Amino acid sequence: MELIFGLDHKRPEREPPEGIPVSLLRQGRLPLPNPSELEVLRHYTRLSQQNFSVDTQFYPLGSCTMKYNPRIAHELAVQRGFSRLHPATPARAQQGLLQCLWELQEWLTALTGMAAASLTPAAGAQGELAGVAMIRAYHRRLGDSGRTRFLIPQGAHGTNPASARMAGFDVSEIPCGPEGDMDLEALDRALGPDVAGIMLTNPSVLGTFERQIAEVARRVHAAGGLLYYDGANLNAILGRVKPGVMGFDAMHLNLHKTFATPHGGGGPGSGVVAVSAALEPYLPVPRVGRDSCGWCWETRRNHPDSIGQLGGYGGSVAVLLRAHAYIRRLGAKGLRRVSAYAALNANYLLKELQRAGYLAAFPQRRAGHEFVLSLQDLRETTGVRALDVVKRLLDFGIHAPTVYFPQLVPECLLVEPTETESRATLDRFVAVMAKIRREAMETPEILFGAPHHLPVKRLDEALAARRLEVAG
Amino acid sequence: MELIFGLDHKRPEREPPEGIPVSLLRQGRLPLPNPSELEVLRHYTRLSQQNFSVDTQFYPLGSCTMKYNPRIAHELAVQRGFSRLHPATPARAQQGLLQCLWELQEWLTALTGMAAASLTPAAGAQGELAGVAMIRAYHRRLGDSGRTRFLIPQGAHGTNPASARMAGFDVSEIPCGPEGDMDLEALDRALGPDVAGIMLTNPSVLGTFERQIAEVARRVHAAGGLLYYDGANLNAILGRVKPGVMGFDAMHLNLHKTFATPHGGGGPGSGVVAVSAALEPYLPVPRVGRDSCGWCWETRRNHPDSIGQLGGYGGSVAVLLRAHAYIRRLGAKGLRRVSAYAALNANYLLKELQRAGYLAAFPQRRAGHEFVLSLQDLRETTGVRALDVVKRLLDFGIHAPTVYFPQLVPECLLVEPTETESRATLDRFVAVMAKIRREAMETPEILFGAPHHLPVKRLDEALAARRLEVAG
Amino acid sequence: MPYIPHDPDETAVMLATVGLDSLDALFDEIPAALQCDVLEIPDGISERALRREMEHRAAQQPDLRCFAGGGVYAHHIPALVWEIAGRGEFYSAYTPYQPEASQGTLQTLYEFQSCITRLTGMDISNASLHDGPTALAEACLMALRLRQDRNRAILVPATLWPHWRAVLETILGLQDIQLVLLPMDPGTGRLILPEQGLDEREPAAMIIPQIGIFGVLEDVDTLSLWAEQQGLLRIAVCSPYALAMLKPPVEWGERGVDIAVGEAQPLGVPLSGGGPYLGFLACRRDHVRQLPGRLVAKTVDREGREGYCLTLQAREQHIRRGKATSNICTSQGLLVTAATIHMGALGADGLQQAAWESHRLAVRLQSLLLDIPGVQGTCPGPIFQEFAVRFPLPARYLQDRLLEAGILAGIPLQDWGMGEDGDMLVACTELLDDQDLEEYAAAIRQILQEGRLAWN
Amino acid sequence: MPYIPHDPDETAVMLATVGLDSLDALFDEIPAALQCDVLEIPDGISERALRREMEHRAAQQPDLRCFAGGGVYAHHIPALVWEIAGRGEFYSAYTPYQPEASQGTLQTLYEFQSCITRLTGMDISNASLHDGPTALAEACLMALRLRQDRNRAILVPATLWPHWRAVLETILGLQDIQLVLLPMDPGTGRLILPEQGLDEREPAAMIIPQIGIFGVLEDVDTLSLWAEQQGLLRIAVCSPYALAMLKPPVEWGERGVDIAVGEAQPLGVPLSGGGPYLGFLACRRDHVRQLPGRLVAKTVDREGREGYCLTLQAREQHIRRGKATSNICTSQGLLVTAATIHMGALGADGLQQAAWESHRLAVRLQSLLLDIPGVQGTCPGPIFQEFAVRFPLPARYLQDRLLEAGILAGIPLQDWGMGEDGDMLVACTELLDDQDLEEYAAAIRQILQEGRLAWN
Ligand SMILES: Cc1ncc(COP(=O)(O)O)c(C=O)c1O
Ligand SMILES: Cc1ncc(COP(=O)(O)O)c(C=O)c1O
Repeated sequence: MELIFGLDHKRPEREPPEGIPVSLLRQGRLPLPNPSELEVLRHYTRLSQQNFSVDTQFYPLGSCTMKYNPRIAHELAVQRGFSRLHPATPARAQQGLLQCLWELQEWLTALTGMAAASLTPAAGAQGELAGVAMIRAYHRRLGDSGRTRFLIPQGAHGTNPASARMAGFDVSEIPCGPEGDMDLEALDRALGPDVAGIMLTNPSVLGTFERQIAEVARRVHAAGGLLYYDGANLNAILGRVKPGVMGFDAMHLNLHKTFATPHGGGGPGSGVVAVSAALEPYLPVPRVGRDSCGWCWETRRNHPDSIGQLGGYGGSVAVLLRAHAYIRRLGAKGLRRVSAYAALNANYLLKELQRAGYLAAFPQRRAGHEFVLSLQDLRETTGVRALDVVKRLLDFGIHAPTVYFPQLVPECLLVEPTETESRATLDRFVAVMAKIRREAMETPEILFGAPHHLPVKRLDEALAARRLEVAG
Repeated sequence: MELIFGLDHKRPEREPPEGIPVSLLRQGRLPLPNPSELEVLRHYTRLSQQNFSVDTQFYPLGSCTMKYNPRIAHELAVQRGFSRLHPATPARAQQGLLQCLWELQEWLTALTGMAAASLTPAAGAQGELAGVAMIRAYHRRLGDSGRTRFLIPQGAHGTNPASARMAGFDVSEIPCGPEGDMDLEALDRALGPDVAGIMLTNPSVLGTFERQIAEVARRVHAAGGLLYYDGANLNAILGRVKPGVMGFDAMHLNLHKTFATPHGGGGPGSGVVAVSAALEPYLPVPRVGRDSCGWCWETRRNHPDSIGQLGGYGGSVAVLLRAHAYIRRLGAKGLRRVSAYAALNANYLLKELQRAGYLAAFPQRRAGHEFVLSLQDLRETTGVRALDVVKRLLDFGIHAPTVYFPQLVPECLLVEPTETESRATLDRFVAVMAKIRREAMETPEILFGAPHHLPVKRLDEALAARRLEVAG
Repeated sequence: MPYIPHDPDETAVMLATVGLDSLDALFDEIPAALQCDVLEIPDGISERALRREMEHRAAQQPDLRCFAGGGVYAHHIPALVWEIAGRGEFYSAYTPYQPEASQGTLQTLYEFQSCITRLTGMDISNASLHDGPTALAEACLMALRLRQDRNRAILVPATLWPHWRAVLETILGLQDIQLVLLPMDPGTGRLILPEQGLDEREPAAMIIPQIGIFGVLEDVDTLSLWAEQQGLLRIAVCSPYALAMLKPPVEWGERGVDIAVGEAQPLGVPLSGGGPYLGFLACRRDHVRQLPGRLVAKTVDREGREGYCLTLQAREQHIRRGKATSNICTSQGLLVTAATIHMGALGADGLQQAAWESHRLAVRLQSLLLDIPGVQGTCPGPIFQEFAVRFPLPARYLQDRLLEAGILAGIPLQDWGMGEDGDMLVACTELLDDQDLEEYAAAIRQILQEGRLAWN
Repeated sequence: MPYIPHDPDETAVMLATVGLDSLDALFDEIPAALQCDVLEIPDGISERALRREMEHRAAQQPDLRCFAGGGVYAHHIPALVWEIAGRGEFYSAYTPYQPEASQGTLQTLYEFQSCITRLTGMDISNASLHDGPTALAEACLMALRLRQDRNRAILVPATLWPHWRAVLETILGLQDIQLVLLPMDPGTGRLILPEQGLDEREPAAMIIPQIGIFGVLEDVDTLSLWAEQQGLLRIAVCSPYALAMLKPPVEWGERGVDIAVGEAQPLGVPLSGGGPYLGFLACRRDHVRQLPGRLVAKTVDREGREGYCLTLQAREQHIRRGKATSNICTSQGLLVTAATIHMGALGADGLQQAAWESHRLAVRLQSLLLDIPGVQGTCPGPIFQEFAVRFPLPARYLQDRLLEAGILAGIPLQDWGMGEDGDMLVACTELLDDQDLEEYAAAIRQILQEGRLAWN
């Protein structure tokens, strides 16, 4: 489609403002367009129609929890009484908001089995950064600045090593065994006085629950390290297993995966962090507290050992409000239903896809809320790659599962149906996948050429990087 | 697409309520579906994507004024303080609303050059009914119950005769001359002691201004009749010509055409009526008034001669609020700009389409806000009908102009671009129309088979009426 | 920002194409004497100033817990209803005269028609009329067209809402149609049937409200049977939430009714101070050619694919003109869309849950109020979600006083010129909770107490 | 209604397929000792009860006229911005990793990048970072990667907002990067450059805010030139509305800056009590491989049609993992969409109109306040939309008192641990009008009057 810049009507020029030296002013016209309101509305409405989205398509994108985010949470979070609030407003004029945030802080602390939480991180990755930073601060406070290494399981999400590096750590990977559990011997070999801690998700990025988690915790703790829980997969165990009980010392929650904030084409999110009592003093500020006058923002003045501020203000407030509304709506029982049906849908879908001929990466394991398939067999017999299969799925109005992640399974698909999809939708997905499998055998060209029915055909990503036309 | 009824999950049964005899209760299950929220959201979101709309397409639909309706008017009209108000709320708890409605009543009265207005009619047709009913009441009050006939110009909108009939009148049509003005001799022949009045739009449904309107008014008045103005075309003369000054005694305004309420796929609308001083006592109730305590709803108690109530309450309040916001936003100058650019776009487009080979029905006339083309020539040379041309337009993402109305021009298109379309959009329309004209000459099959690129191909409307499957 | 895109250069080029040199010249065919300015309208303001002004106006209406009904009710509207109905593709489309470009609206209307037939049990529903009262007026006109052998008269029950009756008087009055009143027993709030059947005037139809003006459920079977015996067409008046619990009109009497109408506002349409709302009208299949309003049918395209289009347009004014079944053109499209989504969003279960809860609350409030010394019931019959109660102080006064407690107490029957000074019509919906009821009762108790003190 | 569709029958069939007989059995691989309930979370409530509760909470924040800024501002947001950004297709899409199914989001992001390059004059912009302060932190890390020949140190001006500096301390502190403070002249509110150039520590870059903490416009050319002479990379900090009026960073000094960052919240993102907001980061073309965050590029499909996709993903964590240019993954997609629509909706002209009006109001309010006996200016320099003023009473006290007049008076500088007791940072936007300014000044006058009376 034409760019918005093509919609440009001339408007009269403006006199330069008085009192500002010319040398500080912009010269010439501001090179933004001047469309009419209808032109803008049409342009972006039409653009929106070119997207896949949960509201229009099944979106079994592993590791992303693309579920239905109740619209009521949105409606309530954007109420004027919240949305027009400047962060510098005195606490007494924002008690309603602060009460919500405080309750959320309490609820998330309870839900994770931790001692305290801070709402400030803007997304999962920032939560991870906060987490490893707290672990760093903890060790330093103990006078131990030799712990410069963080462990992560092989195939962990990219943010894990990136966050550890950003907090100044080196990273070592621990392999897993054939059933997806961690190789404990490798862990033992890796542990040592230079290890600050380990970052894990559970269920892991393989979709399987790390059954030895208590033992892992014991060994890491014994070696003086701490455990960080990457909460991206929390939907799988919501209301059933608390990371604190598993032995984790710090964690983040991706509210935009588990708690009713939509992904919005890539954010905004919220990566609330929760920690054990030992790490509590280091939580990022501001935090929501209570004093004699009601609820308030607590700053570094209240928490001198805090790792500090990660963003300008107290976090993704509008996202936090959605999470608050969602938890309030569901209650403890409703949250347990989320994980139950997330697991049911995943395990049912896995069984049906296996029946359709697809190979599970971990066939002997129960799926968590998601599971990994390997299309290595297809590739070998037909030359069709995982990417071809998922591009073909788009033609049937189904979004692609995550491909080539986790990286340790060749030609993999990571499939996460979520609890809000109906059996009928899953069955349709299976039927389409079966059809694509037949196509792969009989007419692989169809797959190589896919997608066929979208606004554009397969895009040349290499050319994009070569030409690097990134502004118009 | 599958119907919503296919999305049905079982829910537990409910105990019958106590205290109501079984004979009054529903037996068996309520045959509505039980979808999940996501299923509902997806279903109707996808359905919405199958529509053309002003927000997505150019919609040059004559007589309908499919212009951009500023979203701010919507946002403000649906505010909680308005939307949750029960109509039985005492006046003192709805002063903000009543003030808006009162101002609107005043502004519309001023804009139309009338003496008073009532906001109650739900749409243009109901406004017409109110109008002719008031004229009926007026004559009866004068003791004259012999006036049983209403005049309308040939080709008038269908609601005009239907409303007159619904108010108990017979209808006679007056032909127009070759330039679109009324045939005054025919008018004289039709006038007589049995004529209650005449209903006119101006510009007429031909898109041309009735230049003899003052003379028409003189003659009708001289014959004891009154003049009713159908306000559907008000956009053409907004802020420039007042129907009251033209000599009209009563009129309606289609707020959903001229004043920022969208058509919503066929309503809701508002057909506010405005009248001269002589008809004021007969206005439908309730009306908005002022008393010592502020603004209030006035009923038949205040207006004993009123024709009565046309609907349950005071009118399409949410629509009225949009109109209020729109007028307040534009002001008198802005309203004049509306008619200026509506006329500019129409006249420009007419010229360009003529250049592309299309024949104007009234080439010697200035277009109002819309104009009539006749495709009779195309039909004769190629067999292509107006319907084929507009179906083909759909393929290019342009909505069909009104076809076969006004009925007195053979194979006609009634084209109304409105003021909110840019020159670029008009030029694109002309280019597409030129292309279609070439197709009509060279490959008429393409037109007979159109549309080709929509969710469905041309639908069999005859079959629909024969089978009459109207519920599922 | 601007609503009109043209800049001065574009305007100049376009004017040149037209062969003119000013915008005003576009109006050169209009006699100068007819042209003028509108000086009475204030200058325009910016969008931001407008927002501020209108937010201020909106804030003047206090947030009230709503116990008022009378045909329109404050039911819960799920967030997604207007989220979707407000989408540009629904919001800014025209009546679907071009079906290929309007399948979204058409299928939605078809689903609405289907929902209404499922709620009422009738064969066919149109795609909305302006509101409940006009739907009833249209139903009466329809009945008269169907029974041209009968007198131009309709039996109108005294238990019909007075504002509905007022609309009948206006619309039917224009054609000098007679409204024959069926009386009500003030002790029961129900209709009294004439002992001997009808007199010689032989009306065409009888209106049968499922719920009477005092909230009492009518004995619809008896009424329908009687009307059948008199050879009258039966026009049912129903409310959608009540239909989730009560017997559908297709089952009334021996043969069911001929036409069922009602106000569909409770289905997802905000109260908005009185409108816009939407009426529904459903009928037997053999009456369809006299149906007013739009009708959508399923059909196929030239490749056999299913699709939807408007049908039987020959009934409508744009084809049949003066002989149309109604003058209606623009009806309530977007509200139909909202109502359809609303029914989908609630589902059968949600609709019934809301109906059951509204009923429970109304019964409970009735008993809470009747426990207050000096408060009396009016009629003993079973109710759905609304009931009349007689207070020892004027209902208008109480309504006014309860505003201070953030409560809209109901509709004083005297507002309709009915009942006694103290009579109030009180409704409950699932938006209320038990605490609201208790606060209502407590407020009344308190005011009556004060009153007693003042009088002693 | 329910969010989870399954009914009991469906659940049973699906469990049977999996070979289990209860939902809990799905968790049988998880050691029992690890499983528990969450008893601390209250029972769920209905959507309608939730709405009521949350509306009550929202209503506790009074509606205030906002004179607070400090980097985030209450500008007017046209109604259509969130109307469109809130559409399901934008709202519920994921990061556009599958470009063919995400052209809507991708083109919008591309347009955002284009708008930012047009506002700043820089070559390349990413598609958002979490907020302004983190964008600045990322810019510093980027500069250090670009200048590995230099010390791991950054020159940080004392005129930078303290909360921005706090974020630098947290994030850069983790890698033991040194923040070298450039002092401010408290009399002018502007930076003081070291007379002799830099000492031996040789930082990699210098941060140059276009507007200082007291609202005073910096002499960006002088600062940039000096930094060029020192061989420092230049990181500009800009605000989008200011850029509509002021010189874009590409023109600062002789060679323009290397990186420009800022907080884009004013572009259509509600204040929402502190977030979510969005940072922007733009740079020179030759620095692109060190750019953090997502980047969209134009490309073609296999038929040569234009389209958009994410590009240079090898910079990002999901490919480069520990060696990525940043750990950022989820960024601010929907806010980018809103900001892009916002810029479109206002257009160049609307943006400038708002900037001009904000400036006019700020200058006027400054002079209204300085006319009040006892009120002093802090710095004399030219301002854009914000200025600091010194009241003879504590700013916190005045802020509190002005709440009663429905005014959020500004930010007491002591909240940031800066300035004196009476210092307040006051901002204006086009949402305010002259009457608001007069009421602000009148309220201050009144309180000071009272104060004087009380002290006499
Ligand atoms: C397993 C895992 N960890 C961490 C993250 C990073 O979270 P965010 O995108 O919120 O920064 C993701 C996001 O996809 C994830 O899937
Ligand atoms: C000329 C004319 N008159 C009357 C009407 C009827 O108005 P409404 O649809 O609001 O009832 C219309 C509607 O299209 C019209 O175009």
